[in-house]
Amino acid sequence: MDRQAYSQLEQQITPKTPIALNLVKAFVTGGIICTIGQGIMYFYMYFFDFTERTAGNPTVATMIFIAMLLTGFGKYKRIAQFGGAGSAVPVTGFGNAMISAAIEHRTEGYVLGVGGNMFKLAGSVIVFGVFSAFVVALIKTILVKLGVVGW
Amino acid sequence: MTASFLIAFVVGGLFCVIGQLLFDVAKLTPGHTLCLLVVSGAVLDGFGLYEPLIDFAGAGATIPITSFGNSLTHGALQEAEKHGLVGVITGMFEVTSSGISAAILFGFIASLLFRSKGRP
Amino acid sequence: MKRVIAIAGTCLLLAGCGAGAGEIRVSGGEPEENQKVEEVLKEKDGRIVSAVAVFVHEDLLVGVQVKPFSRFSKTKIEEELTKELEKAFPEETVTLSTDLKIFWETDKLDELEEEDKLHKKVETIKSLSKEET
Amino acid sequence: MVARGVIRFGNRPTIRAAAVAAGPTEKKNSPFSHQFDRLYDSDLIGQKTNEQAHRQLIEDACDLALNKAGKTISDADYLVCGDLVNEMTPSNFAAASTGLPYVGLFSACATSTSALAYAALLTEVGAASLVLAGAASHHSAIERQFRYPVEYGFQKPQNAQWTVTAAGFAAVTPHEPGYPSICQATVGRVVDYGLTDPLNMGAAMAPAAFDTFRRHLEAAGTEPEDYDVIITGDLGAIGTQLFRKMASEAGYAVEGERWRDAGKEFYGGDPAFFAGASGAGCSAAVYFSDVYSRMMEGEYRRALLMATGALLSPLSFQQGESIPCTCHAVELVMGEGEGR
Repeated sequence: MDRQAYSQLEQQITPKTPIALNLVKAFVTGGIICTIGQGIMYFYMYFFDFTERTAGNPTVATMIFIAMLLTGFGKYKRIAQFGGAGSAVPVTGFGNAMISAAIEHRTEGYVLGVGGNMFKLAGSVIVFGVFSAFVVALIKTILVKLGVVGW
Repeated sequence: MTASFLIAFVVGGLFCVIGQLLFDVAKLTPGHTLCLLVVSGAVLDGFGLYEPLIDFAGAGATIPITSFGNSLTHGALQEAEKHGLVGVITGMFEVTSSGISAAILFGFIASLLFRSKGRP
Repeated sequence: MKRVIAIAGTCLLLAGCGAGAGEIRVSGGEPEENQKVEEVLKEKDGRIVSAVAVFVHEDLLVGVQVKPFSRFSKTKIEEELTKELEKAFPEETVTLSTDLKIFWETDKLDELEEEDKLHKKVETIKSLSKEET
Repeated sequence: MVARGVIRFGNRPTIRAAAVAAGPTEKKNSPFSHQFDRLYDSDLIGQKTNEQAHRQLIEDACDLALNKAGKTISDADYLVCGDLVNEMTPSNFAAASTGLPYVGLFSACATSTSALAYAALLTEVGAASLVLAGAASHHSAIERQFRYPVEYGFQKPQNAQWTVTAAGFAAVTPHEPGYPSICQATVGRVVDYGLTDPLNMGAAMAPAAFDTFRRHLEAAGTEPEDYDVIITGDLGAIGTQLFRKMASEAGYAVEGERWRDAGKEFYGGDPAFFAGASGAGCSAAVYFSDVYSRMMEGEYRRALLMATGALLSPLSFQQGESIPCTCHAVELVMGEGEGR
């Protein structure tokens, strides 16, 4: 059997990704995580002096704290296996990427292991976030200076 | 009030659906997908679209990773508004995201407390 | 997971009790002043679900709740309403916000009797409404 | 010379004893667990790191195999084994603590048979009276090296495979009647059909398995029906289907219970483990427990062990390279009358 015939056969036999089902699962999982976030946001607004605008920060921190517990007790990977992007896209997924790497590399010591590898997975998100923010802000500022758009 | 929860659910869910499409249809790795979403969050804020979305959806827009790109751009733009082009650069260094600090802090704490478990 | 749901549920309950139900309520001013505020707010009736306005000395504090789909243009609505109220009450300092927190706090102002506590609360609300992310 | 890459052992080296040590997940989920010689309740096996646990697994399996053969470490002449961790350090450390002359073999998940073939060769030429040969893998140690941190959440597809925590070792001696002996081995070629998905290893490895299978049978002049069992290493549910399809299209009769796959059977088809098990310890654990005991009981008179290995590294697949694969075959016979 040559390569081409084999690759056709392989595509036939390898189970298809259940895309529709995965989308529904991602929607529900992500939706639930964001709803919990909304609840935490209201909690901070109701009991502390946070407005809708400022409650986002403590909410995100709390969500990551919850992600830490779930990751540490081995539950987050189960949620991820079910939810796919539903657990990866919310900030808890970002937390999970950093926390799991930190836990994993503890055996190499705190400086080289935890410190050095914490950003192994999540680092690229920070790099591209900061760089794209810089480019976008630069372009917009130049356009404003040229009078093409307003702030 | 109930409406806010419902909107957060739907909007947050839709962000994840986009992510899942990038996983399954575009066959991107989680790393590539998240980077793409962060970049699009930054770009959306450049067009001034992300803040209204946060006003609308609350946690549905602040919890997805896109809001990270948004808050970075937003910080840079605020500085730029005050100080012009130099502000873009100084703004970049001034912006902090609670998400990053929280993840670093809790990541370190987790490394003190937990071990990984090789179970399904 | 259960803990999270419990917290979320509690918040839902508490929050559900806190908000005034769907009406425009103005207090603390002369009857005709109150009437005027109500009129201004009612002009935007299509978008406003409920509102609380309180006159405290030189301050007019207004908390507004807009319809879900009008939240996209929250900032615009805030600007428009503030402008109109400032026109109607040139001698008052108008603090208007569509933020839920401000709405709750303004709602609670009515119950406060003591003068210095009231003053403190007003200052808190004013500073909160100015805070950015 | 029989054929390129095919070794025929006229002296028939024997597997005098074989032993398997396995971790807690295997204890709980593997239908073979009652045949394993030692099971641990913790992934760490009382060690500080997963890598130390990995090394402990190797040492314990070696000890068990020697015990079962009624020998001690001083009777052994060589240690031939390998694993998947960086530069095979667990094997290296285990070799250091045994103090035996040691050859580290990297054939990825095909190490169980390549070690067996190498041990048979040393025995055949009279260089050894006892060789410890085997392979091991430790889920947490390998998962983090080849994929993501163990606790990182990402959706694995149905064609993914689960790396086992297990070590299987055999004590290979010159011919002794009453034990399974090695009559032929085929050293695998590296076959690369250009597949790139590291989460679909079974599909990548199937062509290598078929290549070795055909070469082995052609050199031996046998048909599949001549074997009581033809057991591949860790092709998993998808790879097994592909391998059988390839074999049947080439005209081999693919039917009956004689066609087995260690990876597919390892967790009893539990969907929590996706397409089945993988890892160097997977084939070693099944060969040196289930297959070995069935041969000792006389159920299998002639067995073809074909462990498959995907020879990739995290670096190579991130650079977009395809997955080169291999498969080494070892043929075992029980009793004198069988074979040639």
